[in-house]
Amino acid sequence: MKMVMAVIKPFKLDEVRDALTELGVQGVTVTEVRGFGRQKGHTEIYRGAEYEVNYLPKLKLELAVNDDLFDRVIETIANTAKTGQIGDGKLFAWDLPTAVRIRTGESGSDAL
Amino acid sequence: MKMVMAVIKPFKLDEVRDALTELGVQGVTVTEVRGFGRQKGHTEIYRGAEYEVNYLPKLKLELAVNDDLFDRVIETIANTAKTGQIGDGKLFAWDLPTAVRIRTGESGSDAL
Amino acid sequence: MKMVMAVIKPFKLDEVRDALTELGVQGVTVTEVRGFGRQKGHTEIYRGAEYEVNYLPKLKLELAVNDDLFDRVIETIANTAKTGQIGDGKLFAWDLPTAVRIRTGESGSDAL
Amino acid sequence: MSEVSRRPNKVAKFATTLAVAGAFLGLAEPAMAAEELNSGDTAWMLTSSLLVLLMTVPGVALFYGGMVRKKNVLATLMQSFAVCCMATIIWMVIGYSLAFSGEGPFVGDLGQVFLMGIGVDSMSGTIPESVFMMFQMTFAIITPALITGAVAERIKFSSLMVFLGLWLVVVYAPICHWVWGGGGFLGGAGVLDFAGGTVVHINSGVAALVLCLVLGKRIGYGRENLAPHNLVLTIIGASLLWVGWFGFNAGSELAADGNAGMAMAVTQIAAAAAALAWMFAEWFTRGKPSVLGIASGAVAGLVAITPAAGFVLPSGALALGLLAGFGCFFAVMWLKHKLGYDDALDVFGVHGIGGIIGAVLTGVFAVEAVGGTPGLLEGNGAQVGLQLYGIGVTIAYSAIVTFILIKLVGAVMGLRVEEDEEREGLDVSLHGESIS
Amino acid sequence: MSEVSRRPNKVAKFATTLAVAGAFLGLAEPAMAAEELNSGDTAWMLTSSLLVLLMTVPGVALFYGGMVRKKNVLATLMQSFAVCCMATIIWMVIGYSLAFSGEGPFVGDLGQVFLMGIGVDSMSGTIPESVFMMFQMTFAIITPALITGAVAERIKFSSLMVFLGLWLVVVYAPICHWVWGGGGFLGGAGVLDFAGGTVVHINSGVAALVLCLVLGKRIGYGRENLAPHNLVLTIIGASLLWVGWFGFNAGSELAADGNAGMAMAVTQIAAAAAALAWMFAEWFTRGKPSVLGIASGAVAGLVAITPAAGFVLPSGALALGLLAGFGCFFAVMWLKHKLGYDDALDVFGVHGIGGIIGAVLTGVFAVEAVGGTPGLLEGNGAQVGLQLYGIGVTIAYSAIVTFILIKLVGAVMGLRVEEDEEREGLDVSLHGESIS
Amino acid sequence: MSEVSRRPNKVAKFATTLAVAGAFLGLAEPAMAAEELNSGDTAWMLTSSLLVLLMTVPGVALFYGGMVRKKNVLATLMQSFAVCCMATIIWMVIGYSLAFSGEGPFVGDLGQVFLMGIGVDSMSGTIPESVFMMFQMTFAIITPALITGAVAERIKFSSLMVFLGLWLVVVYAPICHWVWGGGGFLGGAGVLDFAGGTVVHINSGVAALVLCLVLGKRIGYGRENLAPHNLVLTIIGASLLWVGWFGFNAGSELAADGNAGMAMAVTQIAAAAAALAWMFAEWFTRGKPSVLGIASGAVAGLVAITPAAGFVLPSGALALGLLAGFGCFFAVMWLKHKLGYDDALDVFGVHGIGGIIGAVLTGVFAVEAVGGTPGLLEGNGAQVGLQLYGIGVTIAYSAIVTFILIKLVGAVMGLRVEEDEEREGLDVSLHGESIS
Ligand SMILES: Nc1ncnc2c1ncn2[C@@H]1O[C@H](COP(=O)(O)OP(=O)(O)O)[C@@H](O)[C@H]1O
Ligand SMILES: Nc1ncnc2c1ncn2[C@@H]1O[C@H](COP(=O)(O)OP(=O)(O)O)[C@@H](O)[C@H]1O
Ligand SMILES: Nc1ncnc2c1ncn2[C@@H]1O[C@H](COP(=O)(O)OP(=O)(O)O)[C@@H](O)[C@H]1O
Repeated sequence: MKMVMAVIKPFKLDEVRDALTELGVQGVTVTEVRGFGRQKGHTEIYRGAEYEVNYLPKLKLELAVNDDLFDRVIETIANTAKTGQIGDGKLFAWDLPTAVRIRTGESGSDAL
Repeated sequence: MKMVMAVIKPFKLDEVRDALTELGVQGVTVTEVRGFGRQKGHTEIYRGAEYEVNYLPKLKLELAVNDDLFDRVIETIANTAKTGQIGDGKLFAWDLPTAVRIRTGESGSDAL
Repeated sequence: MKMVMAVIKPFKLDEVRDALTELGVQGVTVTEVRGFGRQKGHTEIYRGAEYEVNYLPKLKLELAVNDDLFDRVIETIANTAKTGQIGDGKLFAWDLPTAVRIRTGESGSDAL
Repeated sequence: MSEVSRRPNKVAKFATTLAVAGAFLGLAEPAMAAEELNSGDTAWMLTSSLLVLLMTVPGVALFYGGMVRKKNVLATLMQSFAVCCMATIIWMVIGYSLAFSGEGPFVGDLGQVFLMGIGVDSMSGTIPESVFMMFQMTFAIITPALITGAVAERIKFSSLMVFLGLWLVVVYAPICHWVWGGGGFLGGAGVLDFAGGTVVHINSGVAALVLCLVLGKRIGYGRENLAPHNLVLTIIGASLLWVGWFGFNAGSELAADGNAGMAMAVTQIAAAAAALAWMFAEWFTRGKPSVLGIASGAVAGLVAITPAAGFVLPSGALALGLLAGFGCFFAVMWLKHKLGYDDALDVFGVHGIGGIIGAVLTGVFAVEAVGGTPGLLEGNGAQVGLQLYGIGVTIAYSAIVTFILIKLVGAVMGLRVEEDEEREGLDVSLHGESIS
Repeated sequence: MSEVSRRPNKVAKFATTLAVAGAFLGLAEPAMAAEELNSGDTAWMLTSSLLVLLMTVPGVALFYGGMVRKKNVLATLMQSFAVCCMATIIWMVIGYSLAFSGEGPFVGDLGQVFLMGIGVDSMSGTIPESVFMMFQMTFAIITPALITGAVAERIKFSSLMVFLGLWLVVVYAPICHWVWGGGGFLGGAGVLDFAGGTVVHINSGVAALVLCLVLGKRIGYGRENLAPHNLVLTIIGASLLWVGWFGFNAGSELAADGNAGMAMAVTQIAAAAAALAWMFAEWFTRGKPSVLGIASGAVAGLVAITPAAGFVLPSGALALGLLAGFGCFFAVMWLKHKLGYDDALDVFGVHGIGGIIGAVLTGVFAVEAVGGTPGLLEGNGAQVGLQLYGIGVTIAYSAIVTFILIKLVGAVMGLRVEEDEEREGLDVSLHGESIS
Repeated sequence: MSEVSRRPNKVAKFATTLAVAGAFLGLAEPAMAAEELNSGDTAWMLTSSLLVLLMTVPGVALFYGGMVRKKNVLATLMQSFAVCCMATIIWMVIGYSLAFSGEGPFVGDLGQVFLMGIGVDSMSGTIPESVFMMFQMTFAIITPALITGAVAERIKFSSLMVFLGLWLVVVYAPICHWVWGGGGFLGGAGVLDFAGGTVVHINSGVAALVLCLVLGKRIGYGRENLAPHNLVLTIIGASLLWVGWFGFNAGSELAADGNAGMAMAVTQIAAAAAALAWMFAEWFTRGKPSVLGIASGAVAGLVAITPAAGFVLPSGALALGLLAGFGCFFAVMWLKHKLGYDDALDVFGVHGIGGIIGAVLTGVFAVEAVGGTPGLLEGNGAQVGLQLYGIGVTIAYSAIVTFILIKLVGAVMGLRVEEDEEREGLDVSLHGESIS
């Protein structure tokens, strides 16, 4: 199994999720994050001071996937989350030896 | 060392933490997340439109643990977070070669 | 590549980011988290009940870095985030075989 | 309809003023003095009516909404808002008539159902009857709204509405008649209640206690952290309660005169004194003065001065406020935990106990030169007895009838939401909405 | 300036009162009766003015602000706040004069630009003219502020301001004159509009519809979740609208008297009835009563009773409120989706439709004993025709001129923010701020 | 007690009115005219009192609370709320007496400590003295509450309370007496201050500046992002300040008459003008109009019109508002950074500078036909000199005594929280609470 972590633009969430569901991915965990990267933030004005707010709101998706699905998951996210503009985000993945479904105690790929 | 990531139902937090403390786990980092999975979300009504809010509020626990504690940690979380109902959440874990305590610079299992 | 995850005190964010930028790190993803650890929380008073609020607001930084930068990143974070007082936080890191930049499809260290 | 029993001294004074004015103008004394519209009094009563409305929406709604957990905030606001709507209609249909039409000792009659007979020229003293009706309506709105705090975070919306609707007719309207209605037996006996210490606060506080005892505790009570999610809302609510309360207390004079002015001043002083009392009590016993504490203290002071507002001087208000602040602090911080009920937002501790303290102390601090009736400190110990009589009757009736009603409603349609719904939060489970 | 056409019965009644009073005092009838300042009426009108101001800031601001997504909340508040400032200056400079100076049938004159000629002693009936001007100013503030809801989350701030400034002068001021100004042709024809059903609500509702049709839908409409981010704000806003509306409706009597009292009572009843109607309609058709629903219903009821407030009795208000609640529910839940426009915060559905329902039903439920004019139920079917005439003229003028103005502004400076700015949210992109 | 020095023209006019009325009624001129209660005036003053109270809780509380970081919001609300309670008691105990009892030039006497001697029949002009006392109390509440903004996010709650309590007695009460008290030397000299430009705003602004200079900057000032956490609260606060300010300014007429109406109108116009001035200034110099900017501008306009409200016409108010908006924008955006003090919420920049601008311009724009005193534009240049005299004396006294007091309090109990507490946020460290 692999743990996939994707940082995407917030408004792409629904699209990405739909695409993943079609692939057969059943679970995703999503976190609101602030992204710092090449994409510049905006300036906030505050009474005589300008603050460079140099982060941007992003969503982080974490999903554990089976090895057989892995390539297609990466591809799918990469395609659907893409707008072609700076700040589209990143995909990271690493090996995941252990997974457990708490409700049933199942482990390994049965747990996903 | 292992990095353990658990997604649980929010109201189970206190119980899980107490159980982990008893085991000797000293640190946990908790994030509010939205979970998409088998458990269905609810419907929100908004003036003539019904939105399927298909995520559920969950908590994500991240904890780095020593290898000797690892099995018991997995077991403990799996047991205390369990209600037996859909949506109880998941446990994931992977190898963690590096850990540092910022305050002291200690590294490895001393850092936990 | 390595995935680095750091839990730090919130007010250290700007300093840490500046230091990382100097090193050449171009991207970081930040999440607001609650930390449970050795540092004690505070007590909230609520009409006849005192609640021990035993978590503390922390920030979690996640950054994928190239192997050549890795040691310096760890060192830099450890140094800048340090106040020497309890609760300074932790650094964790593990191997990261896969990284993709969604905008361009570049992968590996080009994606960072 | 008559509020004569309520403030005899006022009418008397008014007559005197008129007589003097009449003499001054070289005219005969007018016969139907009370029937002439006074635009100043009317202006103040129009204002007072909306001040009391402001106390409920958004006052109570926010005061309570800030104290619950985030997942229940909309449901809590909804309760106040819906009660406001429902009580308006019930009061119009039958409540006003039961409370203020007719001269029976225990309850009014059906002579003014649907507000029949009230036209643009109907008068009530120096103000239009429509205004008097509206002013009283706002009292009938806030009283059930206050009760909702005790059962927050777990009661079914439908059951709550049905219960409160019945309660308004069967409990509130009669007690209102006893104290302020023509021929009402408590008012007639000389029990002093200027603006609703018994009718509104003891009544709602006792009903709240009965309700939360019947309903049981919230899931996680004593184990999970049930602390307020956003006291900013609570402070806004408490502030609007404070500001609106002048409609309550100074408005109950039904005129813009020196008694109204004094009622406003003593209300302000008692509220401030009680807030400081609670703040210092908490500071000394717990180490920190909390925002929730000072806000609760202010409300406790406002509750306690309510029955007394037209009868005491500033110095009496200061003492009364301090005592109410300490008393309610004690009730909420200690008594509740001893007795072990889960009155979620402390309706009984603040309104019940505060109302009782205020009603008793009205009998102590009343000053003849202000409201026409002397109190214990002016040698009239009997007034304290009268006050206790009023308190006792109100508690007994409110407790018993509330208990019967809630059991009835529970038997027919159940009272609590499902455990899952409670865990998920009432916002989503009952109303399909949530705040982000 | 004259509001005689507006409420002839009131002036008549006042004259009678004076005559009686005069006789009573053994005096000759005063010649310039209307010019004597009544401090009670003035007190109420001072209060009413600020109540209506409160409706806009923070009332409408919060009501709307809570309904948008989090990234647009400050921009939404900003719109109401800036409109409040701009309309104040425009009204002072030229609006008041166009609406209330002179006696032309279609528009006033420039006799009072910059409020020239209004001094501390100028009177308007029994109140100072400065107060009448101020009261009317608050109407001129809220009307454009209401419109902003339709175009929320996508319009350029600069274009919106320019458009609304022009609209106030070219659309609002004339319509205001038609109905309430001296010699205005709608008021003169006998169209009843007590407090602004046509002038304020139909007018702003229709303009809102035209605007959102021209502007187009929000990005993601129908696909992304555009649900309200924080209905707590919406409930605060709705509550302040409710409370402030008494300034609107009871204030439009321009006096603290029995008609004002009755206007207040019927306003309360209609609001509550409509709120309950919407709540139950939603409960039955969707399974859950929502907080947004009950709040929307209350506003719908307030809108609908606005033209009728000085003409109906409580029972009429109850019926009117129920009908308005159901009618607006239907418009928002069904009609909007059928027609497929994106009226972001349902300005047309609530103010437009609610205003039309109210204006028609005013002709139905009007009672001669209240406002001097009988309605359909008292046998005067012609009044309904008159009402339809007023509605039709208002809709036509408002729709056409709004369309021309918005096209003009769009041609000169564009209307919508860039797609990226809309995605990022207007708070940051237009105002450089955000809430955490 | 006497407010004669304050508004001589009003009393004169009132006497004339009475004379005319008397003549009209064929009566002799009444001897004790000022002592007859006017219910309309009383209604308005009851309303005004609670409007000014509303300005502090929740007005100032929210205005400030929204501007601090999330971890300090409750502490900021707590400051306003606790000041409200404390000032109430201090005013009752001694403040009112020092300000309004007796006829000394510099300070009142102890003749009315604990409000002794004020009964339900005591009069102050045409309103009950209880109402006048209450109205003035709300001024004594808001003035110290305003100061808290300068020291937000770092001062110890206990030290702040002790300081402000002393300040109220030693600084506020005397200055209040100078300007409005019987025999007060500034009022006697002819310095114009209708509603508190010097007494409230310059006074609090200067004290705020001294305080934040003594206290030092917040940790992270100039390095960390200290931007407002939730401007929604700030907009609610600004709106309530705006609405409540009519109690301040139109209430200071102490009657519901043409002067009150004009005061209300000019207040509205000046606030709007200043808000627009700030907005455009920011738009042009920074590229975006901010929500905080327009709200700050509105408050600046309200501050500046305060001393002038009873003396100018709408056109004067427009000019005054525009100048105040630009002036305060300049002070906050540029002057503060040049001088380098950390006035957290710009109390000096808005209230100090705005108050000074307003006080000077009162001397410029005053119109004899409005308030009885001509200004520079009507040829009375001396009035500007008088105004500068009043400003100078107020600044000097306020600055010096504030400095002594704060040093004293600092020496005895310290002023700032621990560095750790400041980092953690005052909500948790001082009050044991937090918002989620
Ligand atoms: N090395 C990294 N480690 C972790 N997160 C990163 C890294 N680089 C970028 N990110 C995340 O991805 C987001 C997008 O990156 P950015 O450099 O702005 O644009 P792009 O994805 O087009 O290269 C950032 O806001 C940040 O959250
Ligand atoms: N493959 C996955 N990767 C990451 N998180 C997952 C995955 N599957 C489920 N989750 C998380 O676990 C939560 C519970 O999963 P769900 O399928 O609803 O029920 P159950 O745990 O009973 O199988 C989800 O809400 C989601 O946050
Ligand atoms: N084993 C762990 N796994 C994950 N996070 C941890 C772990 N231990 C500590 N943390 C995080 O690091 C923060 C600081 O740890 P703490 O024990 O309080 O102080 P210190 O870093 O000085 O040892 C905690 O609040 C928690 O968020």
